[in-house]
Amino acid sequence: MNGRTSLKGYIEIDREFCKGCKLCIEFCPKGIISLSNNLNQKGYHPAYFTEENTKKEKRQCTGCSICAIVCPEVAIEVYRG
Amino acid sequence: MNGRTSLKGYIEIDREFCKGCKLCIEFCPKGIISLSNNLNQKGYHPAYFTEENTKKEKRQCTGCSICAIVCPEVAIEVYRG
Amino acid sequence: MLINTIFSGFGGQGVLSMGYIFAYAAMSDGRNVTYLPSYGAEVRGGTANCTIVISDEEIASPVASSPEFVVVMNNPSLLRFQNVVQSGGIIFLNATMIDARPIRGDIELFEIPANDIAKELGNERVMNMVMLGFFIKKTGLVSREAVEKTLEDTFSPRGKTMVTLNKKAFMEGHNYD
Amino acid sequence: MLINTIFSGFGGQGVLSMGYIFAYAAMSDGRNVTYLPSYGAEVRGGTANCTIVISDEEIASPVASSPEFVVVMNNPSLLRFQNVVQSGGIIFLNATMIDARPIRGDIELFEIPANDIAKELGNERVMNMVMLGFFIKKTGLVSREAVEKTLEDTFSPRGKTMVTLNKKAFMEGHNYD
Amino acid sequence: MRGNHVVAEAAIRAGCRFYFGYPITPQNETPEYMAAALSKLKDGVFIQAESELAAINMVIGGSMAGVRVMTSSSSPGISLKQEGISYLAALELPAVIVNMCRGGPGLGNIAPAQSDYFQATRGGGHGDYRNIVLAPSSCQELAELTMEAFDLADIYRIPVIILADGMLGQMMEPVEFPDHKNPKKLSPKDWALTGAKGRPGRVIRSLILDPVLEEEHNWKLMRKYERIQKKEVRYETFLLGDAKMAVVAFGTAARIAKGAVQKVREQGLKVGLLRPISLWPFPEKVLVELGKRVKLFFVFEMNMGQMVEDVRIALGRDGDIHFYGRPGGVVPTPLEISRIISSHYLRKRL
Amino acid sequence: MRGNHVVAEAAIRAGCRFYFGYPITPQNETPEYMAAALSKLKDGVFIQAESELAAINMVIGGSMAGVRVMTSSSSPGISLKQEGISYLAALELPAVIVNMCRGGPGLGNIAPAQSDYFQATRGGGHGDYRNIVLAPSSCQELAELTMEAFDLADIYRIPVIILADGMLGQMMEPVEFPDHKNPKKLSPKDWALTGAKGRPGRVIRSLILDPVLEEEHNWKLMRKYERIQKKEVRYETFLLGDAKMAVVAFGTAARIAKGAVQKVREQGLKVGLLRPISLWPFPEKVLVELGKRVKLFFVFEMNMGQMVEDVRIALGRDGDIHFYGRPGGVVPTPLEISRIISSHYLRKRL
Amino acid sequence: MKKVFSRPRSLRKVPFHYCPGCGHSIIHRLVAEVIDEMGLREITIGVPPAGCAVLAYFYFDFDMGESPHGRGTALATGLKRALPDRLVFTYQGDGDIAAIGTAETIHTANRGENITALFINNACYGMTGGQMAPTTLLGQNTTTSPGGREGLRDGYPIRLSEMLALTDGSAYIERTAVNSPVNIRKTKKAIAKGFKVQMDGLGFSLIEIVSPCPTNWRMSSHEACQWIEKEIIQYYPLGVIKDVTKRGQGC
Amino acid sequence: MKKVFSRPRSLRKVPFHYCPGCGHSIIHRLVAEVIDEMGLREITIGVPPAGCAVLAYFYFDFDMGESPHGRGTALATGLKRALPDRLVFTYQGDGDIAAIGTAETIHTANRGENITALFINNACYGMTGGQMAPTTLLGQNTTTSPGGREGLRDGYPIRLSEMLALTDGSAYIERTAVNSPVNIRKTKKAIAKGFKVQMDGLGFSLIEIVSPCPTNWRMSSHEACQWIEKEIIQYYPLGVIKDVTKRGQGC
Ligand SMILES: Cc1ncc(C[n+]2csc(CCOP(=O)(O)OP(=O)(O)O)c2C)c(N)n1
Ligand SMILES: Cc1ncc(C[n+]2csc(CCOP(=O)(O)OP(=O)(O)O)c2C)c(N)n1
Ligand code: SF4
Ligand code: SF4
Ligand code: SF4
Ligand code: SF4
Ligand code: SF4
Ligand code: SF4
Ligand SMILES: [Mg+2]
Ligand SMILES: [Mg+2]
Repeated sequence: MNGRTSLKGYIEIDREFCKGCKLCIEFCPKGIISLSNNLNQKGYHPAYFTEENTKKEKRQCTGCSICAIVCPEVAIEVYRG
Repeated sequence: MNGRTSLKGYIEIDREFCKGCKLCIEFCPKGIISLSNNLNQKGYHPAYFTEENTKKEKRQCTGCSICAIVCPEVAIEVYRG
Repeated sequence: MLINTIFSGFGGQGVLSMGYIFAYAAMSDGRNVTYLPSYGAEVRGGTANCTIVISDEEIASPVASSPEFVVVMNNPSLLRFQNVVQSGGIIFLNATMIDARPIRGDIELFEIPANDIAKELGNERVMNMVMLGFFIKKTGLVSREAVEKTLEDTFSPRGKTMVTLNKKAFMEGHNYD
Repeated sequence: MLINTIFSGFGGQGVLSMGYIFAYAAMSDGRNVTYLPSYGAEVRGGTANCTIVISDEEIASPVASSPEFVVVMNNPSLLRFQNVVQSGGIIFLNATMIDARPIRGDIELFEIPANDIAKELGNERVMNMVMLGFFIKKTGLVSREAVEKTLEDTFSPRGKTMVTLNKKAFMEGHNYD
Repeated sequence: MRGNHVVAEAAIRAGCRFYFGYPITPQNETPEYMAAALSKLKDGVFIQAESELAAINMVIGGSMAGVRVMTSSSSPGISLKQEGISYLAALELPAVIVNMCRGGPGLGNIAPAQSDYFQATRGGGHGDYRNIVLAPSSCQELAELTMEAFDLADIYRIPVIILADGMLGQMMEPVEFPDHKNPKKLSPKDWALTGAKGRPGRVIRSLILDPVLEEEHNWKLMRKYERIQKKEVRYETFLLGDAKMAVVAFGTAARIAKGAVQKVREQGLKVGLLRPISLWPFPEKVLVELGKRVKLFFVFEMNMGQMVEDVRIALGRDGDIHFYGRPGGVVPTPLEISRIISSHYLRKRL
Repeated sequence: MRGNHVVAEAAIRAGCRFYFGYPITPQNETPEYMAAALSKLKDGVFIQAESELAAINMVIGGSMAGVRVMTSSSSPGISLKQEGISYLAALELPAVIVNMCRGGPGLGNIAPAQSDYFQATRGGGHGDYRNIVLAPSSCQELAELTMEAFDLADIYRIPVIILADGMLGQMMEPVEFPDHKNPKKLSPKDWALTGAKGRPGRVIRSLILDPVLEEEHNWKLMRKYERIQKKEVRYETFLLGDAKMAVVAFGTAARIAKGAVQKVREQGLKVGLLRPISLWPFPEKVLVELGKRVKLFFVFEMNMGQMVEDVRIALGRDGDIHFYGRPGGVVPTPLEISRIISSHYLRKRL
Repeated sequence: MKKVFSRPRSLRKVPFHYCPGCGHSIIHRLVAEVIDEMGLREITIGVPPAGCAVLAYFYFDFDMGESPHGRGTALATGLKRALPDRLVFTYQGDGDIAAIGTAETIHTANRGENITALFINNACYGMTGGQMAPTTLLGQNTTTSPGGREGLRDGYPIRLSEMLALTDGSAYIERTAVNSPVNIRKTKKAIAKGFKVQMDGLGFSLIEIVSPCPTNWRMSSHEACQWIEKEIIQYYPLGVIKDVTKRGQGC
Repeated sequence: MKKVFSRPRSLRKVPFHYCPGCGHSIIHRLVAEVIDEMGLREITIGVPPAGCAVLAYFYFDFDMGESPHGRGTALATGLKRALPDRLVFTYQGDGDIAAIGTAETIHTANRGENITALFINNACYGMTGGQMAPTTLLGQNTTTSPGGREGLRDGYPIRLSEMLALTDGSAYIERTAVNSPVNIRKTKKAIAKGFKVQMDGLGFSLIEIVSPCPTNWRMSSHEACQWIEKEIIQYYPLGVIKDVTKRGQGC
């Protein structure tokens, strides 16, 4: 991931599909996903994409899809471009 | 069997237990068991011990028990002495 | 007319095929027939038997209460079936294998040394066909031709010599007196 | 006197243990009690509920036709159970998780932000005990002491802090107004 | 042709190309015939499964795929298939299951018996369900009913059990196979799993977690069962016209009973025979009608009394019902049965 | 205590130290309790078998060795045990089998149901045999009947089935365990396999090749069954004294029915309840007696109509019998049942 | 920007009933992806088990036929023999395939039935509440192995895949896991390979997938993934166990 | 002269019902001899199968309890757990132990149940009339593998003993035959070793014994013995497959 220029990407998390398992958070190499304080309709604290806040720290999303690969709920869509 | 002096032995075949499978006949190293021409009560031709007839040919029973070991009907008793 | 016959003997004596060929021949003679073998585990080493019912009408039960004819190939069969033959019925007895004789006075007895005759033909196994020939001749239940045709159908898959041997055995029994 | 109560919510909200502790406390108060949980596969991710019947006489059926009290911890539970409460009955509602309110006019409503209170205690999970405290206070069905005793028995295998935390949550609910 | 061969040949003529089974006496000739015959057909599949359990589940799979499929066994093996049969019923899958019943319980013996009547008609598996149960009493009927079984199974999407016994399986009689034409009622199997080509995925399942929906499924099955009860009752009557006493028996027992009825008729006794051919649906109405004319009933079974319960339900407590049972593989002769019939008849002074 | 735990605790108190089972909802708390409790006892053995089939055969083995042994399961798992149960019956081996019945057929669901009545009382396995079938309707009774089941099993050398359902298994009620004393009737198990010390080898077998002997074995079982039918009938009556209408129900349904009867009594209707506790032997005579006084019967089951057949057999065709069934795991409330009862009652103008 | 990751066509857009962090959901997605990528949706028939994945037919948008507990491979045998040109796969838990279904699994492999079995090893009975499974590790606590599994009391963790490799009918057997992005990718490749082996008519294929059950292991999702790495994989090493398409492989 | 060979005490003096030349009878005698020589008659409980040997209880003079077809090892598990100090053995045909009973056999071995299984491999279903068994050789003609067994149609000859060796609970597994005096002697030794392993509490032991079935093979007794040597043993090599009492052995 380090050797080459990271492409810019972003992800969308379906708040209602997410069950707050935190796997995306644990595995995202950029550490840019967090758990929400609010509950969704099913009673889980869903994950959300925090890139807006972390851009300055050079922790940009690369669109590597790791979060989506580990997400059990298929709650994440990844965009790269 | 050849290297040492063979002990003298004999066998008794239970005519009514025998089913005429001929295994004793096939496996007896001395070739001294034969099939009877008569039927037993179960309708089989039983095997019988022929040593009396074959003594002269030096095909004496050694009491090796091979016939008894292969006999499926436990129809053979072996004596050695 | 409804005729019950039981064939019985050791598992190895071919009593089931004896009955089968008889039944089959009767069928090709255009009769109603049921063939009911004893079967399964008890066969192994034990005795086997089969019941054949022949009739010109529909056959109610394939089980024979009191058969007209009983064919016995060995001692145990004689013991078991001599008392069920119906009064006036006939027992066919394999004299080579059976020393005893039935004690009832109200039945007829026909005997034949089936094993011996078969041995003379070179194969003790065909004793069943010897007995069948004898049985057919004495009872006249089916035509000789029907049996011979059946023997051909049954044994031709196993080769020409088998057909000839079995036919010969059948005729030996047929001609025995 | 026969009182039916249903506790209901998400699988993870501890509604079964809420009901269990209530039932157990009632037993130690010397009452006849039946506790009937919903169970099994539907629990996984779905909603759970349990029915508690309390009576001074023998209890005929553990199934509540029309409960006097219903405790709802989430939206789906409110939808499912608001119509079964008996006329004049009471709904206890977890205000943190439920936006809607019952539409019937013939029942009473008590609400408490159970999650919020639990979060303040440092562990959202004890929202069930908050609700239980609230429920016991309002209904007076069993004594506070009996519940506290039960909490001690139930949680002491899991350590002192668990006992304290759950008792505290219970008292928070009890004192809420 | 031997009964067990008749079953196999009839199945093939009815278009069955898939046989899954496990050996057990006294029905081994059926799988053996199938093994030989199906291996010669291009589209034929015979599998000797590793067990009866595997066999019945292969049947489920084959049936899901929409093909005609069968299995056969005898009592202990049929017990092992009970879970699978309950699934077939729940999943509404057509299948033909042959039970050449033998003496039991336990390992018992291989002699002919009728002691699996309850298991077949009441559902030995779990849950409320029924199978169509057909009980032939001759090789000819074995042929006809086997062929019909496949049609009934498909029409109603239901498992059909051929309940016979070792005697029928082993005995030989001349048989004429009727031509088999698919009945018109047969609709295409648009429920089968064949791949979701051009349509959404299709599901065959019996798990219905919501009790309300599961209950609806049960009632749906029940409505089907009621339809079958109305339309598919089969039975034979013999000399019942002027009868003062009726014998009720099925399968092999009925055959023996027929011989016995003939015998007592010769003695001038007015006795007839009712032979249920479909054990489920049971010919209850026929019995009710008969009960209005005939007061003395004699039920003969080769078991300790199973079908007699259905006769009791049909006739009520006041029907004068006598039962004679011979369990364990004993096959009485027509003569024995005729003696018992006439003694009942005479004692009643009919 | 939860019903499933009650069963386990009661078994241990009755001296059972051997449990063989396989998980299935809604009875998992029984094996789980057993696993924990038996691993603490020096002579306790708990095995989670690889399947229900293995479990029931371990039960056969344990029972042959002369120890008290049990298994538990729910509907589909019980179907898989049918072969083994037929063997237990044939081999005359004592064992206790618990069925926490669920909605079926097929996979169905895990909600409480009573649709395994036929399977339990008619023998879902092959051959002519019966099990003692006990149907508790409260946790207290679950405790008592489980303990009694072990005694009955030993006294009669017969498998005893506890037929309950998911509701009883899951619900919690206060329970007092009675002291368990071995009944005096218990004779030593001189038939068990323990090694042929100082005696010839002993054989436990059900293979009886000779039909005549197998028939004798069947009749021997039958005589035992008749003894049980005479001595071991159990039932409860509730407000039947002056009743003009009788409700018949067992297990959980009876409990609901009791609530319903109380409700209609409040309305002044003279309705009582008969609750069969032993489903086999069925309290047939009690019903016959009752039929002389009461003309209107209402049978309520959580299935599509199974016990009602036994009621029909007992009362005959002319008994005015109404059936109400709720299959698939639906548990109606006492209120619903009371409405149906009163509508029948009023329509009849009792 | 281009969407580079989204829900596969064969997976319906409904939320799973599985617990948070459950491996079943991940495996479901992989199966759907493979089927879509290989263009097999219209000829696929899946056989779900009794087990947590019993509701798999709600998620997959292709034909599915329910199996009694443990009998998936027998049922699939019936299906495949009737429709030899379809893709038939079973989806089975470890209790399903390696306890109650042992005989069916072994004999289906031994017959070389041309189907693919997905064997989800989560070291417990998930659906029924966390009882011991044949794959439960020694010392692992479950509700029916109190104090931890003991070999002589409760049996040892079974090596079903290795046993199946001994049958002459099995063509391809691999063990993978879904506890990390890398392993998830390998699992997907293995599933694709299994399906390919089947479409090529080579015989029985099976992929054993070690999968987290955070609920019954009483761990967080991430701890469960780590526990797989540290414990399960030590006893059940990942990799190809048999592959008849490669020389020298297999036994 | 001294009697050097006679009927063992534990074998009743009744004629066997087996066919002439059947291996079951030989194995029966060996079992009785071993039990007598080890002095175990009074603590032995045998479990006969459904199969030709179903009547074994008529021949052995010690306690015997009948098993439903294939469930011998499960039944023996119940017996042994209840009576841990008895010698418990099962006697099972190849159909019994390796087809219908596969699951029970494997899991009993896997639990390390301290019993001994005697597995009589006669390459067919003897009792039911010669159908294909899991051990039937490829090309072998039986009534249900017409034209000879074909692997992909009928399954391959199964290697149950080798599979069982993969379980951690199995202690001793050997394959022998009774087709010659030498092999018969070895079989006896193997049975004795199996019983010893059990009495020493080491776990599950199994002896697979290749045994002639002249009837269903349609051969003379002697031809059957030769066919074992020439055909069966080639596919199923004789020898110790696992022995935990020896270092380096087993897998
Ligand atoms: C015959 C039968 N026995 C038992 C059950 C109950 N049951 C359902 S799933 C299951 C096992 C689940 O474990 P596993 O196969 O490992 O799947 P998981 O849930 O862990 O994915 C059991 C025992 C059943 N449905 N049918
Ligand atoms: C549940 C069940 N299925 C089938 C049978 C019929 N049956 C009895 S023995 C046997 C197999 C015999 O073969 P094997 O185990 O190899 O023993 P052998 O006779 O060859 O020694 C079968 C299928 C049965 N008794 N029970
Ligand atoms: S795509 Fe990669 S970098 Fe972007 S959020 Fe997901 S894991 Fe993190
Ligand atoms: S991995 Fe998926 S389910 Fe888990 S927290 Fe992230 S988005 Fe939510
Ligand atoms: S003891 Fe030896 S030599 Fe004597 S007859 Fe027997 S086999 Fe032959
Ligand atoms: S081996 Fe035994 S049975 Fe065979 S022929 Fe010789 S004595 Fe007779
Ligand atoms: S119990 Fe385990 S396997 Fe089942 S859904 Fe939950 S995490 Fe997944
Ligand atoms: S059929 Fe085979 S195994 Fe059975 S007794 Fe005869 S020779 Fe022995
Ligand atoms: Mg699992
Ligand atoms: Mg064999």
